[in-house]
Amino acid sequence: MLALALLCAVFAGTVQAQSADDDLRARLNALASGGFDETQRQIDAIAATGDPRAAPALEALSEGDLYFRQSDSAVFIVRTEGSGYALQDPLTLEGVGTAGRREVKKIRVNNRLRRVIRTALGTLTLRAPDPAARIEAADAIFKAQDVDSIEPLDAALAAETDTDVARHMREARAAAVLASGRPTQDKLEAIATIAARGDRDARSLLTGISNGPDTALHDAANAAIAKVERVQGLWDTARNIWFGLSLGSVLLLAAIGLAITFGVMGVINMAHGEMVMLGAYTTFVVQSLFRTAAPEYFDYSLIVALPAAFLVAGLVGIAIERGIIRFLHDRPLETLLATWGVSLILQQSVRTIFGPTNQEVGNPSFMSGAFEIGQLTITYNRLWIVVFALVVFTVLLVAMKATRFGLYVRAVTQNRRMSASMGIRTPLVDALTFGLGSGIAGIAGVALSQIDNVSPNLGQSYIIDSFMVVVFGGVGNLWGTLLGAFTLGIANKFLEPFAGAVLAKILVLVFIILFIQKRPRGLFALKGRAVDA
Amino acid sequence: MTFRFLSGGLTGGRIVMLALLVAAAILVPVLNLALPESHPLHVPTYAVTLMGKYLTYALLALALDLVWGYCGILSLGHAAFFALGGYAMGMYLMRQIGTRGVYGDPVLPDFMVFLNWQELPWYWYGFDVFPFAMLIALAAPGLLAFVFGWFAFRSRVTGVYLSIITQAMTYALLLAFFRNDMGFGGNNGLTDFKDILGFDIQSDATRAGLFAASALALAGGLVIAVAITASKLGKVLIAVRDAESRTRFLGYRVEHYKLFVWTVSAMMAGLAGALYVPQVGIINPGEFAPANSIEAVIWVAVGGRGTLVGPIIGAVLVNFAKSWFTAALPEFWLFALGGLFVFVTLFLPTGIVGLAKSAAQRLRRLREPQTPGRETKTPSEMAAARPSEQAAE
Amino acid sequence: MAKAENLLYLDGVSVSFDGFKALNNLSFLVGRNEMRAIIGPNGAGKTTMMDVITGKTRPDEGTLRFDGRIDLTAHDEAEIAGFGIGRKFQKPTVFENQSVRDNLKLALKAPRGPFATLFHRDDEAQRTRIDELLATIRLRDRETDLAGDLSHGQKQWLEIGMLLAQDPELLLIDEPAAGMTDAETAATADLLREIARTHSVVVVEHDMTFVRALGVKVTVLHEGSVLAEGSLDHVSSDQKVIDVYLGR
Amino acid sequence: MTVKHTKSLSGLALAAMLASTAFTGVQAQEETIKVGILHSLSGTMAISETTLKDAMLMLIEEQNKKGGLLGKKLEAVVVDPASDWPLFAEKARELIEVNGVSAVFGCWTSVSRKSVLPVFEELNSLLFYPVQYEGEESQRNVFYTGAAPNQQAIPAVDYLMNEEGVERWVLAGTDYVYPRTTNKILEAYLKSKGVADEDIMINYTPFGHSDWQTIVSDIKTFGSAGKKTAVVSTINGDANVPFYKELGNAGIKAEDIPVVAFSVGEEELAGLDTGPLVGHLAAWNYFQSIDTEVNAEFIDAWHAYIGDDTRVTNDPMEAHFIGFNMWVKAVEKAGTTDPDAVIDSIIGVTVPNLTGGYSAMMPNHHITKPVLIGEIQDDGQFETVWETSGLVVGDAWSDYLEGSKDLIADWRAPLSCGNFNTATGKCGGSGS
Repeated sequence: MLALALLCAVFAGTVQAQSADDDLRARLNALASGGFDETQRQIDAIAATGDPRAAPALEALSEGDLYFRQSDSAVFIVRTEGSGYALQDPLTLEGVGTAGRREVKKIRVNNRLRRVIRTALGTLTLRAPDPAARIEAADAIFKAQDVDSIEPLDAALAAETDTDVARHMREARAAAVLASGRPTQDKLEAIATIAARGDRDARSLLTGISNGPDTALHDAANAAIAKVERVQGLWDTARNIWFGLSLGSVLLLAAIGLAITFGVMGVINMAHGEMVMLGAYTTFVVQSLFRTAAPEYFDYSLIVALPAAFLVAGLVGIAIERGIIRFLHDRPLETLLATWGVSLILQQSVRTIFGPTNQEVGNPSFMSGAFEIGQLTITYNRLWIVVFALVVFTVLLVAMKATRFGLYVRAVTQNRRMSASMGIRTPLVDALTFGLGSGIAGIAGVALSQIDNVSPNLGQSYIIDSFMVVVFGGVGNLWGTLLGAFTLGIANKFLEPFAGAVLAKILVLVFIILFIQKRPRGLFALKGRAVDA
Repeated sequence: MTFRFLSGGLTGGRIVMLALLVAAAILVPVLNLALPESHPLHVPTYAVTLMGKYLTYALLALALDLVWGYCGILSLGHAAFFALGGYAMGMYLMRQIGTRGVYGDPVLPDFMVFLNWQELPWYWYGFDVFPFAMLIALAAPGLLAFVFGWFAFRSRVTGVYLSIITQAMTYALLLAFFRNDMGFGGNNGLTDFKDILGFDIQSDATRAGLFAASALALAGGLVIAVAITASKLGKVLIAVRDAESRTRFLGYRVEHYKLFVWTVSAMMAGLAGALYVPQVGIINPGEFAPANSIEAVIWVAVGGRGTLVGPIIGAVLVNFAKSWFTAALPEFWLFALGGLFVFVTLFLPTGIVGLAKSAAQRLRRLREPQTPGRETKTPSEMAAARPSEQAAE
Repeated sequence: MAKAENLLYLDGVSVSFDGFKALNNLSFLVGRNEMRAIIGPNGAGKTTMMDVITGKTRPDEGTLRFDGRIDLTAHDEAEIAGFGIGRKFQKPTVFENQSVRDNLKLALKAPRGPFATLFHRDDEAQRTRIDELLATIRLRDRETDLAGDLSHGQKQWLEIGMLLAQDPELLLIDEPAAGMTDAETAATADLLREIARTHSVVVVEHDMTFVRALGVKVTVLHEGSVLAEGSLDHVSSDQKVIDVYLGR
Repeated sequence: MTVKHTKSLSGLALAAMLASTAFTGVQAQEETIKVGILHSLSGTMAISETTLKDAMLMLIEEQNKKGGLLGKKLEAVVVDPASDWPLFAEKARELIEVNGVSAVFGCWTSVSRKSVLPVFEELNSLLFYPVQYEGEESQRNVFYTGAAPNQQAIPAVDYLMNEEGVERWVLAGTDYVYPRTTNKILEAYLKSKGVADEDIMINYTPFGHSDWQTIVSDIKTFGSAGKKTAVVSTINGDANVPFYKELGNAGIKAEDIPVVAFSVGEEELAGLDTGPLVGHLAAWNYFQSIDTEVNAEFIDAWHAYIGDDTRVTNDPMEAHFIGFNMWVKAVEKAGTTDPDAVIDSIIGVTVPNLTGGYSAMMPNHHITKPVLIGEIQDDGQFETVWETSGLVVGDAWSDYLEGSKDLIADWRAPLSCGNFNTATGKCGGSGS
C-alpha cells in the first residue's frame, strides 16, 4: 500500500515532470517562429518558468547556436560538423543526429534579445552549482536592474555561502531595488551598497537616480558619486600609466630591432618596418597551418610563430646585408636609399603573394579578454605584450653584453679593421648582427599582429615611431631605447585625455625635436672624445 | 655682377641645362599652343602639365641638393617646405574661387561653409592678393626653416639626429594639417581651383604659362644655386660638409652658414610647391608625408649629389619612370622603382651625372697619351691609414 | 691695452669623461713668442688639453685665459679661432675635396660671416699671400690638385700652411712629424722654429728626435697633469718621467 | 633643349602605348570601348581599392562574354594612382586624354575624388564613384553609386534609437571630411530628436590610429552614466582592426555598448576574429549574406574570377556592379559612349541591385538604395536585423547642415544644376 502510494507519487512526479518538460519544450520550439518581438515574449515566458533546464538553450540562442528544423520547427542546439550540423536536444543535451545546411535555420537574435536573454539567464542560474556562474548571473541582474529578480535574489542570498558571490548578489539586489518602487529607506541602503563598489558601473547607476525627485535619495546619490569620483581620479592616473607602459612596450618592440641595425650598426634601415611586417605574416601563415592541421593546438601557434618569424625575418635580413648593405659600409646615409628600395620591394612582394587585404591573426585564448585590478581593466594581450617586450629586451641585452657574439658585434662596430686583424670574421659578424636585428623585428611582428592590422602597410606605420624612439633614447644604447620607448609612451598617454590623440602625437613630436636640441645625442649619449669620431 | 658671380660655377653641363630650361620655357608652350593637334611636333597639354610637375619636383631636388650635396645636411623633411609653399598658393587659389564654390559663399571656402564656420580665420587674410600669397609661399617655409635651423644648428644637432628630427618636423606638420580644426581643409586639403591671376586654370594657355614659369623658376633656382656654390661661401659649405669641426677651428660660425643655406633651400622648396599646386590642382596634407621627403632625397641621389644638374635630371627621370610604371605595370611598378633605388645606390654611387663624368674622364684618358701613374702610395700614406687615436670630426 | 706677458694661462683645469679624469688640475703657461713642446704617454691628456684650449671640450673646473683677458671657457671654437688661436690636428685634417689653393683661401685671414663670404672677391693682396704660403709649404706646383690627392706629409704641410694663413697669435700643433720622412721632419722643425719667432707655438710630439731638433722647453704630461717641465735633457733625466714614459 | 626633351616626349608616347597595349593583345584588329579603372593598387588605400579593381575587371569580362557593348568589346585600362592624391588627377587625365577611355570607375577616398573632379569637368568624361561618402556634392560628370549620409548614417541612428533605446551617443571618427560631415549631420539630427549636448561625445583620431586604449576606456566611462549608450563609428578602414581588437579585449559587449560602423564591411572584418564582436552593427546598402538569387550568382562569379572561395564581397563592389550596369544600359539607350549623351540618358536608368530590388539613377546623380542594418556574426559576415521598407533616394545636399539645406541638384534640363538654391532660386550655392 505504502509502496503503491510511493509508486503513485513517483509516477505522479514523473508525469508532472513530464508535463513540465513538454511545456518547456513547447516554449522552446515556439522560439522558432516570429520576429524579434515575438521571440522576446517567448524568452520572457521561459524565464518566468524559473526552470534552470532552459539555461543551455537560452545560452545557445544568445550565441547564435540555436537552430530549428525547417520541416517540423523543432529546435536544436547545433554544432558545425563537416558540411552540416550536429544536432543536440535543447533540454537533455543528447546528440540527436545531424542535419544538412539547408535543413535547419538559425533563430535570429539581436542585441536587444541578447540583453533579455542575459537577464533571463541571470535569474535562472542564480542557484547554479558553479560560483562563477552565480557571479555572472548576479552581474547580469545588476546591469539589467531587473526588479523581478529581487525575490529570487533574496532566496539565493539566504542560501549563499560564498561571501564573494553574496557580495555580488547584494549589489545586484541593490541595483534592482533602486529601480523598483521600494521605500526611500531601502533605496538609501542600496545606495550605500553600490557606492561601496566604487567603480564606473556604480557611478552609472548612481547618476541615474541623482536627478530623481526624491531629495533624500538625490543627496545621498550625489555624495556617493563624489566619493566614487575621488577614487576614480587615482585610478585614472594608474590607468594612464598602464596605457603608457603598454604603448611604450609596443614602441619598444617596434624599435628594438632597429636599435641593433641602426643603433649599433649605423645602417639607416628603412626596411625595418617590413621586417616587422614579415614577422606578422609569418604568424598568419603559422596560424593558418594550425587552423587546418591542428586546430586544437591553436593556442600554441604563437609559440611556434616566434622562432619562425625570427628565422624568416632574420634570413631576409641576412640576405639584405649580404646582398646590399655590406657594399655600403663607408656610406651609411646611402643605406637609407637602398633600404627604402628594399622596403618597397618587400611591401609589394607581400601584396602580390598574400593580397592587399588584411589577414586574420587570432588571439590565442590566453591573450583574449581582460581582468581587473581594482578599477583598472587590464587586457591580457596588452599585458603579455608588455611582458614579452621586457623579455626580448633582457635577452637582447644579455646577448649583447655577456656573450662572445655580443663582444664581437661591439668590437666590429667600433673598429672594423682592428677586429678583422684580430681574427674576427667581420663579414660574418655583420651579417649575423643585421640578421639578429631583423629577426628581433620579426618577433616584434608576432606580438604586434595581436593588436594591429596584418596588412602590407603594417611596417610603414611603425617605422617613423621606431626611429624617433631610437634617436630619442640615444643611438647605440639599448637602455636608451627602453627608456625612450616608455617615456614617449607614457607622455603620449598622459597628454591624450585632454589634448586628444592627434594633438598628443604632435606634442610628443615637438617634444622630441626640442629634447634633441637640449641633448643632441639623445637621452643616453656617450660622452668623451670618441663621440665625434 | 651676377655673371661675375657665376663665372667659376658655370661649367659645361650647367650651361647646357640652363639653355635647355630657357628653351623649354619658350618652345613647349609654342609647340603646345601654336601647332594643331595633328602636327607631329604638337605637345599635348597632358604632357605639358606632367612636365611642369616634374620641373617643380626638380626645383625641390635642387633645393635639397644645396643643403645635402653642398652642406651635408640630409633633410628628411624638405617636403614640409614644399607643402607650405603649396598651401600658400592653394590659399590664394581658394580665395580666387569667390562665389563659384558649390555653396557660393563669397568669402568662405567651401570646406569652411561645410563645417559651419562663420568667418574667415585671421591667417587666411590677405591671401586674395597674389603678391602677398607669393611672399608667404617663400616666407612661411623660410621662417620655419630659420626657426628650426636656428635651434638645431646652434645645438649642433648633426648627422642622422638632424635627419630624424627633420622627419619629426614634417610628420608633426602632416598630423597638424590633417586636423580639420586647423582650417586648411583637413585631409581633403585645398582643391577645385578656378583661376590664377584671372586666367582660367584649366585652359591650355594657363597650363603652358605655368610650365614656362616652372622652367624659368628652375633656371633661376639653378643660377642662384650656382652663384652660391661657386662663391667662397660655397667653399665654406663644402668645408662644413667634409670636416665640420675643422671649419669651426678656422673661425667660421658653422651654424650661421648652415642656417643661411638651409633657409635659402627651404624658400626654394616653397617656391617649387607654389608652382606645383596650380598644375596638379590640389594640395593636401599628404604632401607632408615623410615618404615624400625620402623620395626627394632619392631623386638627388639618382641624379648625383652635389652636382646641381644631377638632381634636376634625377627628379625628372625618377618621376617620369613613376608615371610610366604606374600605367604600364600597375601591379608591379613598386618592384621596378624599389629595384632602381637599390641599383643606383649600389652601382651608381655618384649618380647619373657622376657616371657621365667618370665616363667622360675615361674617354679623355684614352685619347690622351697615358701619363705615368703620378702617385704611388708612399709610406706616409700607409701611416695615414692607421686607426688614429683622435679624429677631428 | 697692455699686453699680458703670458699669452696662454691654464690653472687648475680638470675634465672627466664618465668618471675618467682626462685632465686633472692641470696648470700651464705659455709666454708670448714662446715655443713649447709637450710630451707624454698615450692618455696623458695632450689632445684633451688642446680640445679644452680651442673650445671643443668644456672643462669641469679651472681657469683658462688667453692674452690675459679672454676667458676661453666662455667661448666656442669659432670665436676662439677668431681670437687668434690656430690648431693643427694630429691626423692631418684638410678639406680633401677642395684644391690646395682653396684650402689656403678658406684659412686666409678675412671676414668670416656668411654674407661676407657670399660676396667675397679675391683681391691682389690675398692672391699674393696665398702664393707666398704655397711657396713656404712647397706645394706651389700642386695648387690646383685636390687636397685629398696629397701625400700624408704634404697634407701635414698644407695644414701648417692653413695655420699660417690664419695668422694666429698662438699655434697648437699636434704631432706635426708623424708619418714624415727624416728629411721632411727636419724641414718641419726648421719651419716651426721660423714661425716661433713671431708667434707662440705649442707642439705635441712623440718623436724625440724632432723635439730635440726644436730645442725648446718641454712639458711632460701624465694622467692629466704636469709631471715635469724644463729642457729635454732636464726632463729626460727626471726619475718620475723615466718611470712613466721614457723608461717603458 | 631638344635632346633631353624629345626623349621624354617619345618616352611619354611609349608609356601611352604600353598602357594601352598592356591589357589586350587583340586591340589592333578590332575597335574597342575603353573603360578606365582608377583604383590604388599600392600605398595605404590598396587594402580596400585593389578588390574593386578586380571586381571591375570581372564585370567587364562578363559583359564581353555577353557580347560587349554596342557590338564592340570592352577593354579595361588599369592604372595605379598609388594612394597619392595628386597622382589621381594625373592618372585620370592620362586615362581620358592619352588612353581615350569612355568612362572611369574609381576612387575611394573623398580627397581622391576631389582631386580628379576638375579633370573630369574639364575633359568632360564620366566617373562612377562607388563608396559611401559625406555628400555635399553633385557634379555633372560624376555618378555617386555609394551611399549618401541619408542612406546610411541616419537610418542607423534611427535604428539604435528605436530598437535599442539608445539615449547617449559617442560619435567616433577618423579626422577627415567624411566623419566630420557625417558627425555634423548626425549631431544636428540627434539634437532635433531632443538629445542633449552632454549626451553626445565626439572624438577624432588620426589616420591609421593604432593605440585605442584611452579612447576605448573613455567610451566605457561615457557609457557608464546611467543611460543606454551607443558608438557611431566613422573610423576609417585601417584603424578599425586595432579598434575592434581593443574593444573585444576590453570586454565591451554589443549588448552593453553597441558600435555601429559605416566604414566596416566584410573586407575589413576579414582581418579580425569576430567572435568577441558579435552583435556590433554596420549600416550598408548591401551585405554578402543577403539571400537572393542575383547575389548568389554574383558571389559565385566573384569566387570563380578571383579563384578563392574565401574572398568576401562588399558594399562598394555592389556599387560598382550597379554603376557599371547603369552605364552599360545608358550607353545602349543613347547608342553611343559620348559623355554628354550618356549623362542625358542615364538619369532614370534602373538596374537590378544585389539585394533583390532595383536601383535607379536619380537626377542628382545619386542612386536609390535600400538601407540595411546588420549585426556582425562570428563567421565574419553580417546578419541583417533591420531594413528600410522601400528604397531611399540619395541626398546630395543634407537637410541638416546650415549651408546646404536649401540646395538641390537636378541635372535634367532646364535646371541642369548641381547646387540649385531653392531659397534664392539661383544655381550656384547660397551666395549672390
